[in-house]
Amino acid sequence: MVDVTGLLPAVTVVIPLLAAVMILVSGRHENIRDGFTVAAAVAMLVSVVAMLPSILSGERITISLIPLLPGGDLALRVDAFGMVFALTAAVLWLLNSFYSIGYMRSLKEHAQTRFFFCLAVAIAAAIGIAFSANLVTLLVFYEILTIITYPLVVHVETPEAMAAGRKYLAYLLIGGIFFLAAVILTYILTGTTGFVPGGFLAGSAPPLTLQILFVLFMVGFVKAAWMPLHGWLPAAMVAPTPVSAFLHAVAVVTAGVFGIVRIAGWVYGMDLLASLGLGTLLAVIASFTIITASLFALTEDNLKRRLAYSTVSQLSYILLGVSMLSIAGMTGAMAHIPIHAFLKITLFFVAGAVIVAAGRERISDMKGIGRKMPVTAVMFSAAAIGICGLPPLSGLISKVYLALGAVEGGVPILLIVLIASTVLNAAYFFPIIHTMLLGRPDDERSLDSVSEPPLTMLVPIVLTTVASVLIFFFPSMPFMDLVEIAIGEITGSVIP
Amino acid sequence: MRENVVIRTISRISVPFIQVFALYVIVHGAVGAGGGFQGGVAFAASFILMFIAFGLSGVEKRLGKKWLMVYSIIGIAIYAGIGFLCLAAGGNYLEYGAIESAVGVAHLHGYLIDAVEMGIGITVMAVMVSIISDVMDRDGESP
Amino acid sequence: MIWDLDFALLLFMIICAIAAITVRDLLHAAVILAAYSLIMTVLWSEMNAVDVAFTEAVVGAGVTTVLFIAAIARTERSSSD
Amino acid sequence: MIEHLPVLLVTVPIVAALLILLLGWHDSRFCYPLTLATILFQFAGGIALLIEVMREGTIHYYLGGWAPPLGIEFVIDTFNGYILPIVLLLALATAVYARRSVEKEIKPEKIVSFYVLFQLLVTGLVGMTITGDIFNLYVFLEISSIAAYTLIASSRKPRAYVAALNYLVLGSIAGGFVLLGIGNLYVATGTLNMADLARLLPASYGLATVHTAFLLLVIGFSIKVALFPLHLWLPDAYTEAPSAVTVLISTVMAKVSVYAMFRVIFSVFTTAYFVETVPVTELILFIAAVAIVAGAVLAIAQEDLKRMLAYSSVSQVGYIVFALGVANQIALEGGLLHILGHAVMKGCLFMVAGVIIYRLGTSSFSDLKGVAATMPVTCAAFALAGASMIGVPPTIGFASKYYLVLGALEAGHWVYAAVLLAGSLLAVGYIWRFIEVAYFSASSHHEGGDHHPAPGVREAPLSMLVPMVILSILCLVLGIFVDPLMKIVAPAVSLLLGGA
Amino acid sequence: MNVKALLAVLLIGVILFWAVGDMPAFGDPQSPATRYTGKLYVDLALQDVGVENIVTAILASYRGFDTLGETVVIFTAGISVALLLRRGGRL
Amino acid sequence: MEAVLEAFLSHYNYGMAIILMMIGLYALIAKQNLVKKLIGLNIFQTAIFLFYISFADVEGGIAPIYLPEGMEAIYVNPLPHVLILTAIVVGVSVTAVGLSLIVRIYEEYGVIDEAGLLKMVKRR
Repeated sequence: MVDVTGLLPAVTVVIPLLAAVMILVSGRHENIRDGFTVAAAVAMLVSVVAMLPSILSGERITISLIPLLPGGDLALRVDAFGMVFALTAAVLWLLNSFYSIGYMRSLKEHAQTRFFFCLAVAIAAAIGIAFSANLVTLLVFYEILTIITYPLVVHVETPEAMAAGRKYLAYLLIGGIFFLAAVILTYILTGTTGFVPGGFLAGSAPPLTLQILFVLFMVGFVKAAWMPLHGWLPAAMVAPTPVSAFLHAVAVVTAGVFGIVRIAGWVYGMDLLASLGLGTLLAVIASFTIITASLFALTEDNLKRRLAYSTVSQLSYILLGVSMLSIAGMTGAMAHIPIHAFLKITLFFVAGAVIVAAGRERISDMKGIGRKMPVTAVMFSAAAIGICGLPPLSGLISKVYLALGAVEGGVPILLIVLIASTVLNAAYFFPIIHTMLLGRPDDERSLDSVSEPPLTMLVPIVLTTVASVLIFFFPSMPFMDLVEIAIGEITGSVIP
Repeated sequence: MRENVVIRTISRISVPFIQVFALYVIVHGAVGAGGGFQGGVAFAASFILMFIAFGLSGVEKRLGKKWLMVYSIIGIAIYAGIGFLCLAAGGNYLEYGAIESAVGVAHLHGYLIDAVEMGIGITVMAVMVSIISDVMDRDGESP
Repeated sequence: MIWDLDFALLLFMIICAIAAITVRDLLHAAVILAAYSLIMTVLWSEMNAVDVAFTEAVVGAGVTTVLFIAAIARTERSSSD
Repeated sequence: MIEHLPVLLVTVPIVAALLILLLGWHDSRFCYPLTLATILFQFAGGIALLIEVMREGTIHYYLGGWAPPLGIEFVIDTFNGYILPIVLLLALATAVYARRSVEKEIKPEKIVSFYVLFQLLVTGLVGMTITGDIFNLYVFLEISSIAAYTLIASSRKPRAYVAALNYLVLGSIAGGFVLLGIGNLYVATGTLNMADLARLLPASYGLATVHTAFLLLVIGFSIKVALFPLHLWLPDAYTEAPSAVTVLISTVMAKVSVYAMFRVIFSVFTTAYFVETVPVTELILFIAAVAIVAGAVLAIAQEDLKRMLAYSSVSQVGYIVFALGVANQIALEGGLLHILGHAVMKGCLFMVAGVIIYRLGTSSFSDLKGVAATMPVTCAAFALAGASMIGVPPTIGFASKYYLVLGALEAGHWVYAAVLLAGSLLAVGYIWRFIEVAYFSASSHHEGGDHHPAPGVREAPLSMLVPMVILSILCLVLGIFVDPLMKIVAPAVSLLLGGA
Repeated sequence: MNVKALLAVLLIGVILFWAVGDMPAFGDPQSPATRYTGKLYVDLALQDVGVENIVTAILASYRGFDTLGETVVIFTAGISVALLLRRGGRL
Repeated sequence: MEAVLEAFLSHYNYGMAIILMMIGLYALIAKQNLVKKLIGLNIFQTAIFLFYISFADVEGGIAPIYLPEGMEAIYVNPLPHVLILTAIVVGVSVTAVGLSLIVRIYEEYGVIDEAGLLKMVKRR
């Protein structure tokens, strides 16, 4: 593992921030403003990809910006695991940008400048989270992400949205407070907060303290939406669909699970987690969440809310992977981050497309909509199949690893959870597919005005689906390679 | 105020005496009880007497509120100015010794203190008269 | 220092103070306050603080009383407590 | 002339105040530039003094050339060297901001005296900061208090008179207590010079006189800083005062009072006294915690922006006093940082409130729906400063809270650290009231495109906008570049804890 | 309200009485204040300042800055009252 | 008995000053009438001044004004006198400002007691 100093990580974070400023300045001219969004997305993607080769060759790019607080400078370090998240976010943001522009313009939404400004800042924060070199930096970007997504959640400004926004803030800020407490406690215990592969907490405090600290961290990463602290996520569904896509795939929940994996691998280390018995705790939380959230999803008629519960359930796969405390489990967990993101964003894109093209949100209203929007509906079906873990989509990969991990980690009971959840996934997705493709509308004419969404929306949908397929066929390019390097890092076995 | 000849006459006679006494008090500060503040207030008392005897508006016309403000400014300016003189003479602020050695006159100290007391007296006199006339004044200068 | 004189004066001052805050007529209160100040003046000059006594005589019994009376004249004389 | 800078910082403004009165009498247009120039001079001087102190160490200036304990001395060490630029920066920002707000809120014929008193208030506060003599501190305290009473009453509202009188009554009690405390100290030691007091006091730490002096001084200054149960004057005074005055007293005056409290507690009594001889830290912590929570809860309950911010001040003062209760290096660093941070952000927030009153004539939440559409810059400034108030990284508010919690945990005060964190959540409660109303209020909802401004309401005038925006950006910049700042704060705290 | 105020005042009174217990006796020439600065002023004032009234010497010279402050206080009060009460005019 | 008298004699005027302070403070806090409050403030302040002057006194001392040369004497401590001179000025300044405020309040509301004021403020 070689540390290289480089400016690129900082540049990557700064690009969207600059774009945000430009968006504000050029707010009056729609095209220029949206041009900045796209330009920044492209530039950021290029910048991230530019770092890819050196990461893949086993280097880590670091840059220490300024000394900030005791316990951590504002420092960025790009390692393989951070790259997984950053690459996912960068790719999906580019697609999401096109999609958002199409969506917002089609619906003639108000306050678009604010919307795109917040999105740009939020993606900067997400990249910052991915590249954080220590807990303080992670905390800084994490809190920025919380605050800046609030205007997105309440974008429609209805009383319902305001209530959802309050709920969102309450959950995430309380979580942030716990996170802050955890960071300070870590600093007091060890005098540092910099991430170390394999963890640095071992032996710094009595087990009970470390267990409490872990709980603090868990509550801190409430963005991971584990049950019973998931309430904000379905509530936040009142937001415009690109925001939901952003929340569920690009940045927010991903940031939560990313943080937990970071803590597990780089602060605690798997051995310490095992000796503290925290794996069990995680496993219980994760299993409970997976099953319960799937059951909740079954009962939802609103498509977006059903997807939201699906997210809650899927995120806990990652926690489940971590809880196995085995190499395969960890691999599955890490791999599931991009895989789930690509699949879930497709689903949300479709949900949004249905809203734009047909103005429908309830599943029961979508009967036969696939006839008028064939591409969209097919893509939806594909992604749903992927989530269930069926080939030829990427969902299978992580599931296989997770199953392996369960066996390897000696907790076969988790296999049952996996299987049960797969069944439940199918149970709540197939009815939707069925309704869309095969259902007969109650009133034939009501579908007359429905057609495929504009190209700016349709193309991202297709692209994300294709990406999921590609990941299945070429898993090592580049996600699995990155994950492998990351696993090598935290387990100490160097796999170049 | 009622027009009362006796009060008017007595005040007309006594006001100058009060004022002389007030000046004495100010200057006397260096050697005995008294000083700028007490003298200033005593001086103001003479005007209060005039307020009572002649009514506010009459006295104010003669005095002019503007001049009261100017006096109060002059008073502080004397004090602060002496402080700055000390700076100019190379000493610290209000270090009278510096002026003494700069000018070369011994025993200037006492005079400077008198001047300072005078400054205090002027300010206190002006401000007191101004405050009391403001508080007594029911209708204000020009509504 | 004559302690019994001091003591008597202090006692009288306390009476004045209580009177000043209990009298219903504010004008009376102001005048009692002036008396209080005058006794204070005597006390201080007896304690060898001539400058302060002088000042208190001029300010406490003089200016303050005039201010109070002027203000009471512009507002109202009676007090509810 | 640099060696005379300390005294010039106080005397030049006094002369300037006279000049403002004299020239203003001639033509009231002179007042504003003169005030601005004077405060600018003071600000430059404050910075120069800070640099000098950081380079050369503590500066002593003997007034009249008399060495203490006979004479009065000015002492500038790292602590007040750090406070002084803060005070003057905020004073400067307020002075720039004041012009338009004063034109609207003060009767034209009162403008001259307004600026004179404004200048005197700033001067008194600078004097309080700079002096090394405890009685001199009292004199300057009274100068600034009297000026503040009148300035609060100088808005045209009848309620302002009542607020000012309430403040006068409580302020006089505070002044009386401080005077009594000074008297007790003098009885015990026979000196008024702070350094001398610190030298002589340990011999009489057993005396009830000293304990009483401590108690009286702390209570007196607590009234002045509006520590929780003694805050009753604050909400009315802050709400009813003219906008510029609110900004000034809520930032500069509150901070100087806190400074005076710290100065007396640490430099006169030393840590040894209040940590070991009379262990009151637990009590202080408790009061601070109550202040944090109660202030924030009361703030949430308000229906008026300015009033809400006033109660928020009560809460935020708790944070600073909290540092006092913890009394270790890190917590005090956080406390001093919060003095700066709170001054900057509260200044900005009150400026926003002032601007809104300037344009809309009200600051009641029910009248502010969708104000962000018409005053985007103003509301953005509020959002940024509000984020700092909540403690969102990387703002200055976050940094100070981080240090405070770190200090509290290091001292083992787990529960109080939790209260501190909960306090910042409550801050969300009140900051968000305005954010929701201004940005996401239903009445501002228009289909398609951006909002349409209500007729007659425009963005604030430039002279009000610029200081406001600068302060809000400072919230962020100071938070990011907190490390260089610590190079000034850390020696100041060492000085305080060193006891000399 | 009255009872509360009375209690508060009594509390302060008790504290002050407590303090008095440790104070030097009334008129004690050996009290720290008299022994230290009091004596210094009495000894030095005439030769330092050259005025007979020690109070004036301290007032105008040793602690002259306090007196400047005092003058500013009264000036502030004057302006304040003018601002509050005067109608018309230029103040 | 002797000791009690001794203790009483040596501290009684501090005690009296404190009683005066308490009276003033009580009026300042509890009195409804605003003018009464200010009267209380005055009593409170003068009591503090008395306190200062008390501890300045020296047994057998004379006023701090130098006797003609050659004559020895004990002078009382002059410093508290100076401080109190300043404090008296502060006191009268605060009183003046307070009274002006009361006058203004009376002009606006027509009442000068707190209860009435509270009612008026609420009504507007």
